[in-house]
Amino acid sequence: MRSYLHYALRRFAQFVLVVFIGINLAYVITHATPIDPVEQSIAAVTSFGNTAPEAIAEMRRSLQELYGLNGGWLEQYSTFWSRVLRADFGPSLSAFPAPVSSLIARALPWTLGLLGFATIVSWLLGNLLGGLAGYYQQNRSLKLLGVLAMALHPVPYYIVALALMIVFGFIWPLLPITGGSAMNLEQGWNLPFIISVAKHSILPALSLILIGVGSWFLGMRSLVSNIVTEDHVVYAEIAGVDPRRILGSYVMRNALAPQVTGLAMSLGGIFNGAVITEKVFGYPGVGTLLVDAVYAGDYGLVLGVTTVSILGVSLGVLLIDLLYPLIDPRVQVTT
Amino acid sequence: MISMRTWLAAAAMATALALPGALKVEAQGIPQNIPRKELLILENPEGTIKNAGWFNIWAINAGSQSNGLQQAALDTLWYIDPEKGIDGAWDNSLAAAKPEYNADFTEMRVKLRRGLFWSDGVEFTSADVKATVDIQVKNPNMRFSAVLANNVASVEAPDPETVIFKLKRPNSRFHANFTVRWGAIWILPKHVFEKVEDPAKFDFNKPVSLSAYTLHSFDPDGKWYIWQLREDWQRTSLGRFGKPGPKYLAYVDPGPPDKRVIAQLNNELDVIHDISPEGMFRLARDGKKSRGWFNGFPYGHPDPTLAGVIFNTQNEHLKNRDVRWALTLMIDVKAVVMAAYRGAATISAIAVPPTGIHPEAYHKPMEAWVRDFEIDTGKSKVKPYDPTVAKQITDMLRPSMGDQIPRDEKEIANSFGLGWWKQNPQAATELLERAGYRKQGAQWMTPDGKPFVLRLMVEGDLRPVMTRAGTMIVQQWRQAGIDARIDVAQGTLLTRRAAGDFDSFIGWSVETWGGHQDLSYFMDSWHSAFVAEAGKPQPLRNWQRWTHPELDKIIEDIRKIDFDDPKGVELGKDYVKLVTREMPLIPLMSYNVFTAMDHTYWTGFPTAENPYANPVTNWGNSRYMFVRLKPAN
Amino acid sequence: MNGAPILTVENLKARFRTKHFGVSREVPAVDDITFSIRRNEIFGLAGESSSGKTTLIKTIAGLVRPPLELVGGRAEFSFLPDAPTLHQASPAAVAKVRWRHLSYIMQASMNVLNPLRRISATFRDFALPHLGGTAGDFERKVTEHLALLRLDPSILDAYPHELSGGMRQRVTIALATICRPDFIIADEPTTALDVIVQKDVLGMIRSIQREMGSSVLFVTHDMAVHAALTDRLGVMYAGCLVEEGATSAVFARPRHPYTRHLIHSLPRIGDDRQRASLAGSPPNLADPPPGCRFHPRCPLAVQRCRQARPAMLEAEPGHRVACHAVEEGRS
Amino acid sequence: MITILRDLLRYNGEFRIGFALIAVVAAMAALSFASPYPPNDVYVVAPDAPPSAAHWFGTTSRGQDVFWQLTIAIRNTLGFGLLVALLSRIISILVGLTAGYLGGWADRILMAINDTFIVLPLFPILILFYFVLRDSMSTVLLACIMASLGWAYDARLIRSVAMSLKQREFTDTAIFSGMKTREILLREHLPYVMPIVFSTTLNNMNWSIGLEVTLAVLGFMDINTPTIGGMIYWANQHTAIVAGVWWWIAFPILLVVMTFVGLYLLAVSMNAYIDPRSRLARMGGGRS
Repeated sequence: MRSYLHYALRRFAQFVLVVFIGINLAYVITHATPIDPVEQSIAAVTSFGNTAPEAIAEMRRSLQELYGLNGGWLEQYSTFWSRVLRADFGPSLSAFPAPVSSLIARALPWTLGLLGFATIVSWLLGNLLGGLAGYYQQNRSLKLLGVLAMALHPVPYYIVALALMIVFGFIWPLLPITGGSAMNLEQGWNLPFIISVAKHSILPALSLILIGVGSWFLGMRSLVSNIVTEDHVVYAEIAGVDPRRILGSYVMRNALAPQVTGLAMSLGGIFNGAVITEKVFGYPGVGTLLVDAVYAGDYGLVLGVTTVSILGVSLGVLLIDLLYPLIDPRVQVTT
Repeated sequence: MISMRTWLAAAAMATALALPGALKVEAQGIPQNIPRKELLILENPEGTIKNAGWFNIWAINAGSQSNGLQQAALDTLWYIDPEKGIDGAWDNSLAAAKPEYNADFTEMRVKLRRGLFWSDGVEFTSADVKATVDIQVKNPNMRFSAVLANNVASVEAPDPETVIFKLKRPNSRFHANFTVRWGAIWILPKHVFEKVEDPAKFDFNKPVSLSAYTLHSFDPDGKWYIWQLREDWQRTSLGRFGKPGPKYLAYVDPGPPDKRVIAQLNNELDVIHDISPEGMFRLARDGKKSRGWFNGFPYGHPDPTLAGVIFNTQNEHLKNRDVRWALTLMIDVKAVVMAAYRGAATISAIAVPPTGIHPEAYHKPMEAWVRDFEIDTGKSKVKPYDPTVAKQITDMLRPSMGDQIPRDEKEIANSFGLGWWKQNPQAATELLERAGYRKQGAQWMTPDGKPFVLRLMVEGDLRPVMTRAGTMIVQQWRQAGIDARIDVAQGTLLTRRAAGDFDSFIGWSVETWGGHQDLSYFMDSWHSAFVAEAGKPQPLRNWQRWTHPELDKIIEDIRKIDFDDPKGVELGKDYVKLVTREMPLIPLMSYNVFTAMDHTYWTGFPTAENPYANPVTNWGNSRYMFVRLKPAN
Repeated sequence: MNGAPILTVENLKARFRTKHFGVSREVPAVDDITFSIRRNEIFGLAGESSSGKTTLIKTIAGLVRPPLELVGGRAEFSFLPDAPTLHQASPAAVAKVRWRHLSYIMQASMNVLNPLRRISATFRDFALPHLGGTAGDFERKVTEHLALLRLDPSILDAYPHELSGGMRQRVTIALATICRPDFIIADEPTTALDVIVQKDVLGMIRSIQREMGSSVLFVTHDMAVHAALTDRLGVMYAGCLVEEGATSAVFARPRHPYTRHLIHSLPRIGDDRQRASLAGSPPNLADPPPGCRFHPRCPLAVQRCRQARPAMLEAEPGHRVACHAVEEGRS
Repeated sequence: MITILRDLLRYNGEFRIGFALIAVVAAMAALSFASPYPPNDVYVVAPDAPPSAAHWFGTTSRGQDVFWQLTIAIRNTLGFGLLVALLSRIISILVGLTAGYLGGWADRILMAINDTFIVLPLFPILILFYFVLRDSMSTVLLACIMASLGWAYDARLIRSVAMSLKQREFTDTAIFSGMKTREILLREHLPYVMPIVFSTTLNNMNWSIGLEVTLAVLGFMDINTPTIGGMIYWANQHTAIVAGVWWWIAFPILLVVMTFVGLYLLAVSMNAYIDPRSRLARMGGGRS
């Protein structure tokens, strides 16, 4: 137990470092820009109507407070952090005066659902098939799968999403290609809505899964083909242990440990994929929100989504790290 | 081996389960649980609305501007149709008559209609109009606060049907603020807003409607809004024209242009706000009952908006009229029109949109002046106008488009415009040289010896057609020896044009009523009093930040004459001559909107043959089409 | 000793075939080997590393998978009479036999226990299908067996990485003997252990073998271990069996020059003579020398040795050797 | 080097396919120098023509020849990938070698930072960069930004190689002979690390090209420079899919997928070649 605590503390420290570096990066990038977010906001707001000079002055004052541009460098920096910690990124420009945090809160469940489902399915499926392919190396259909995985895995998410959209949206229009659910359905735990969400998620999820499965498949296959030659597997075979048990508890499970680490390492990359996939399919998650915020020049929203994605991804990684000892009891001692 | 088969089967099952009923699904892009025959589906061109539950349009920039509110629920005193209108371009909506000014235009008196009711059953009265002014003046951060505070000294409502505006200064065009052209100052419900502590932070959800529809439901993720016809639609201003056809209106985000085309081909989107020309061609070809404003080429509805190259005249290089004219003479407008609209554009050589009643009021009467217009480059004198450009464009189109391209000169003028400035590299060179620029090899150098770099800002895929025009112009400038670059600003174009953070951009600063010859709608804001210093935000709409004493004189003169005074047109012509000489912006063409209407479920849409309204989905004016729509059989 | 052989190996041949970047290679690692093992005896298999010992026992144990392939011959167990080798028997039959009749203590036993499973789980995986009974019965049996080997039952809750090397090896022996098998293959079980632990483990193997009456095929390159433990001894060189006989007889009178070298290179107390070291190194099995494979290093080699493979002949009753010199009486 | 190439070509199917794909792609890029059309100009040929003898891959709605436009686009895209890969190699070699060689606290700190960059979602950060830099975001600047974000994964690989090198005898010899750390790393260790550097270069190119395409398609790139992503961007602008101008989308996608798969296969086969197991098998001494 103590060693687990030690391990957990170390992982937590790494998490804090990721968040610290990531969010500082965001801070530096946004503050190194020649653009003045306040003037930008004022320009955006006034571009829709004749606004009196007094009104502009008033607006400038309140925006300067909101963006924490008052005071010295240190004060600005600490205001920024206190805002991040309170998840308060001020009002969105493109949806003024709705707070950025409420927009993100609305989009986040969509992304979590899509990303979580696609990641879990592709991880499980890829590892299952890859494990089988590594174990039954002569099987033809598994070999074919390997070739497919090799051809699909290096292709970027956008291309796969676009191809899926063309095939299933235009050429062979089976599935909805835009939105998160059908119109005029009550959002909530009712069957028509859930079915509709599932239908709308198929193509975005599929584009994430197709690529994901490929990469897990290839990784698992090579891991397994190494593990089957390891002594404990050979030994279990000699012992006449049930082959299914060997495949499950001796080969797959042992190969899973590095794949869990791999999952943690690639979470950021998968999130990148989700951003673009959401945009292609008009899925109402944070990816679409981010791209639209850039198009709309919504400073607070871009910063907010970036910060939340850094936090979210690092939290996901932390969670995986903390669960990792369940898969591999050795880490408590060795790290 | 057997066990491996089991594994594979399990994996296959898992895959199949991940695609529930994949094989039986159809693309279901229409609202559920509403009979399709009672539903009109329109595109909300703003796309996905981020704070979907916000309906307080009087708060700055908040919520959607075209989620249906503008056509289904809002109303104000007057409307001017960009086309002919149902009963003339001018419509007294909440007002019973045209505005009455006193002699020196410092007071405006309005008579209101009676018997109109808000959707919650409260009667509409002059108190609502007064509250609209008072609340926005009292809360300076609201949408129309500034314009009202600047103009209105006080507003009185002596009886339920009379409103008297006392103005701070003479202003013969004050009523324009309450006259819908796209939008205007909408009337707010006093009985709702008077209970609200901070009206700028009030979301107005669910909105109380003054027009024929009320909110039925909306997507918290901002992808769709559904409005339902009021039981008491007769107690609204639209009731005068009979019962609106559609019982339900859905304003939806159908996605990017290609998805819009697919949606209409599947009869899931009755009115597309705008698409690319290629998308329009596809719809015209494959959509059995889809059509645009024109039944054939050039399809699009010409908005009373002049698309052009807007110069930042505070820019070092662009201060100089010779440089601006040189840049104009480097352009071959035929190539621009082909690139942008594939020829489907209405060109204009002068800074007035070639649409609505303007060709009759300005373009045709001034054709002779334009032909004789002369530029002195210092080395030579040229008459830059080429009256045959529109005809040349039709000649270019005819081989591929065939008989849908008109041959009749009148028809050509109607859909393609008249002439434009002829591309003249020689004159351009002479003008630039007079301005102190020198050509070094193929590259123009500025007077201080640096390469002449010029950025042209475009919106990217938010406005594909304008982006293409910009790309073509940049190419022509580059070929003429200027280091021209395209600058894709996406949505930040609005911000940057206001901030003056550009060299030049493709867009518009000339917007007119369309159905009325008065130019003050845009011109009044061009007065030098409103021009911001470099680096400060420029208020609507003088984006070129251009000032001229003669212009100020014209504007001041217009303020002193009545809206319908024929002298207005003469002053307008003076404006055209001045702007032609000075070229603060290069006029290109009308902003043609490829609004595609599917006649499968509804008939009676406004078209070029029956121009009673503008069909674009984001204009408040387009509400008039609801009363003319009939279910198709 | 009761005479019926529990394992009969006849003309067994196996080879490795590999192909990497176009370089293909055939390595005849088990080349025509014949011998047998009787019930209740410990048979030692000696030879330098990469002389084919491990491959031979893998082939005997039916662990033939690419790149290793069976070429011919048989290795028949008396408890599985109709199959020429385990490799060719039906998987169901093999599964029944394994661990119940045939168990294995592996080389590098540090790594033979699944690092991610508790010891108790490994016991269950390996032995439960053979022993059957309720979970309680099984647990009792395991505990009793551990007690027999003087192991603390608390190790069942441990993960392998929590145990020392020697402890892991003892656990492996307990695991290999829990089903009281007829035949145990032990491949270098003590190599990685320090001398004291090694002695302890050898004693453990000896006592459990005596207790259960099993046969053991004990493989090690360490001749001292053979001397101390085994009843009979086979010596391998470059994939071939070169000498086989009772351990005492072989040690008393090693016939093959290679055996002689192995035995003489053992350190002896009080003997500080300079021992003659063997010239050269073991041959590359991918390209073995013709004739007797030992001839390049053999002090007695003559022309015939370079051309013809010597046959395995009985030099004395129960003591066979493959050497032209012995055959000709030169040795 | 040539013999390695020959061996790989002769005996490794994956390498052969990868090599063929990349050869085609590289040939396309090389052809750009022979293009009859200026790469940035539009409406130089009749628009919307389907593939024909005159225009092999058809023409775009912008009046560009798809084939020749592709040649310059793939050249710029490959160039971009190479630039990112080369720049990021510098960082990953530096970090990997230093961490692996020094070990201890230096290693822990470097790896903590390294892991941070592995975990961070880079796409939002890149978008943030674009957002604040806007049109000052040139291709070269983007390459520099991506290089400074995309080195971490490979630094870890290089570190593990460096750690194993540290155990070897020649390192001790070098230390005893008085070489400085920098010299040891550069003269003794770098040559051993080069093969893995080479294969990570290929993977890194895939990564950066993938991001470039994605950013360009969204319009978050300098669209004055033709690239593969830029071509798809313009095709989307002209709704090429619904307009039926499929060749404008299909050929760039085909070519870029060839690039991805080709680079990936080269990296994989390169790795198999470097892998000690297979090397051992090649050199003989297959253990029994």
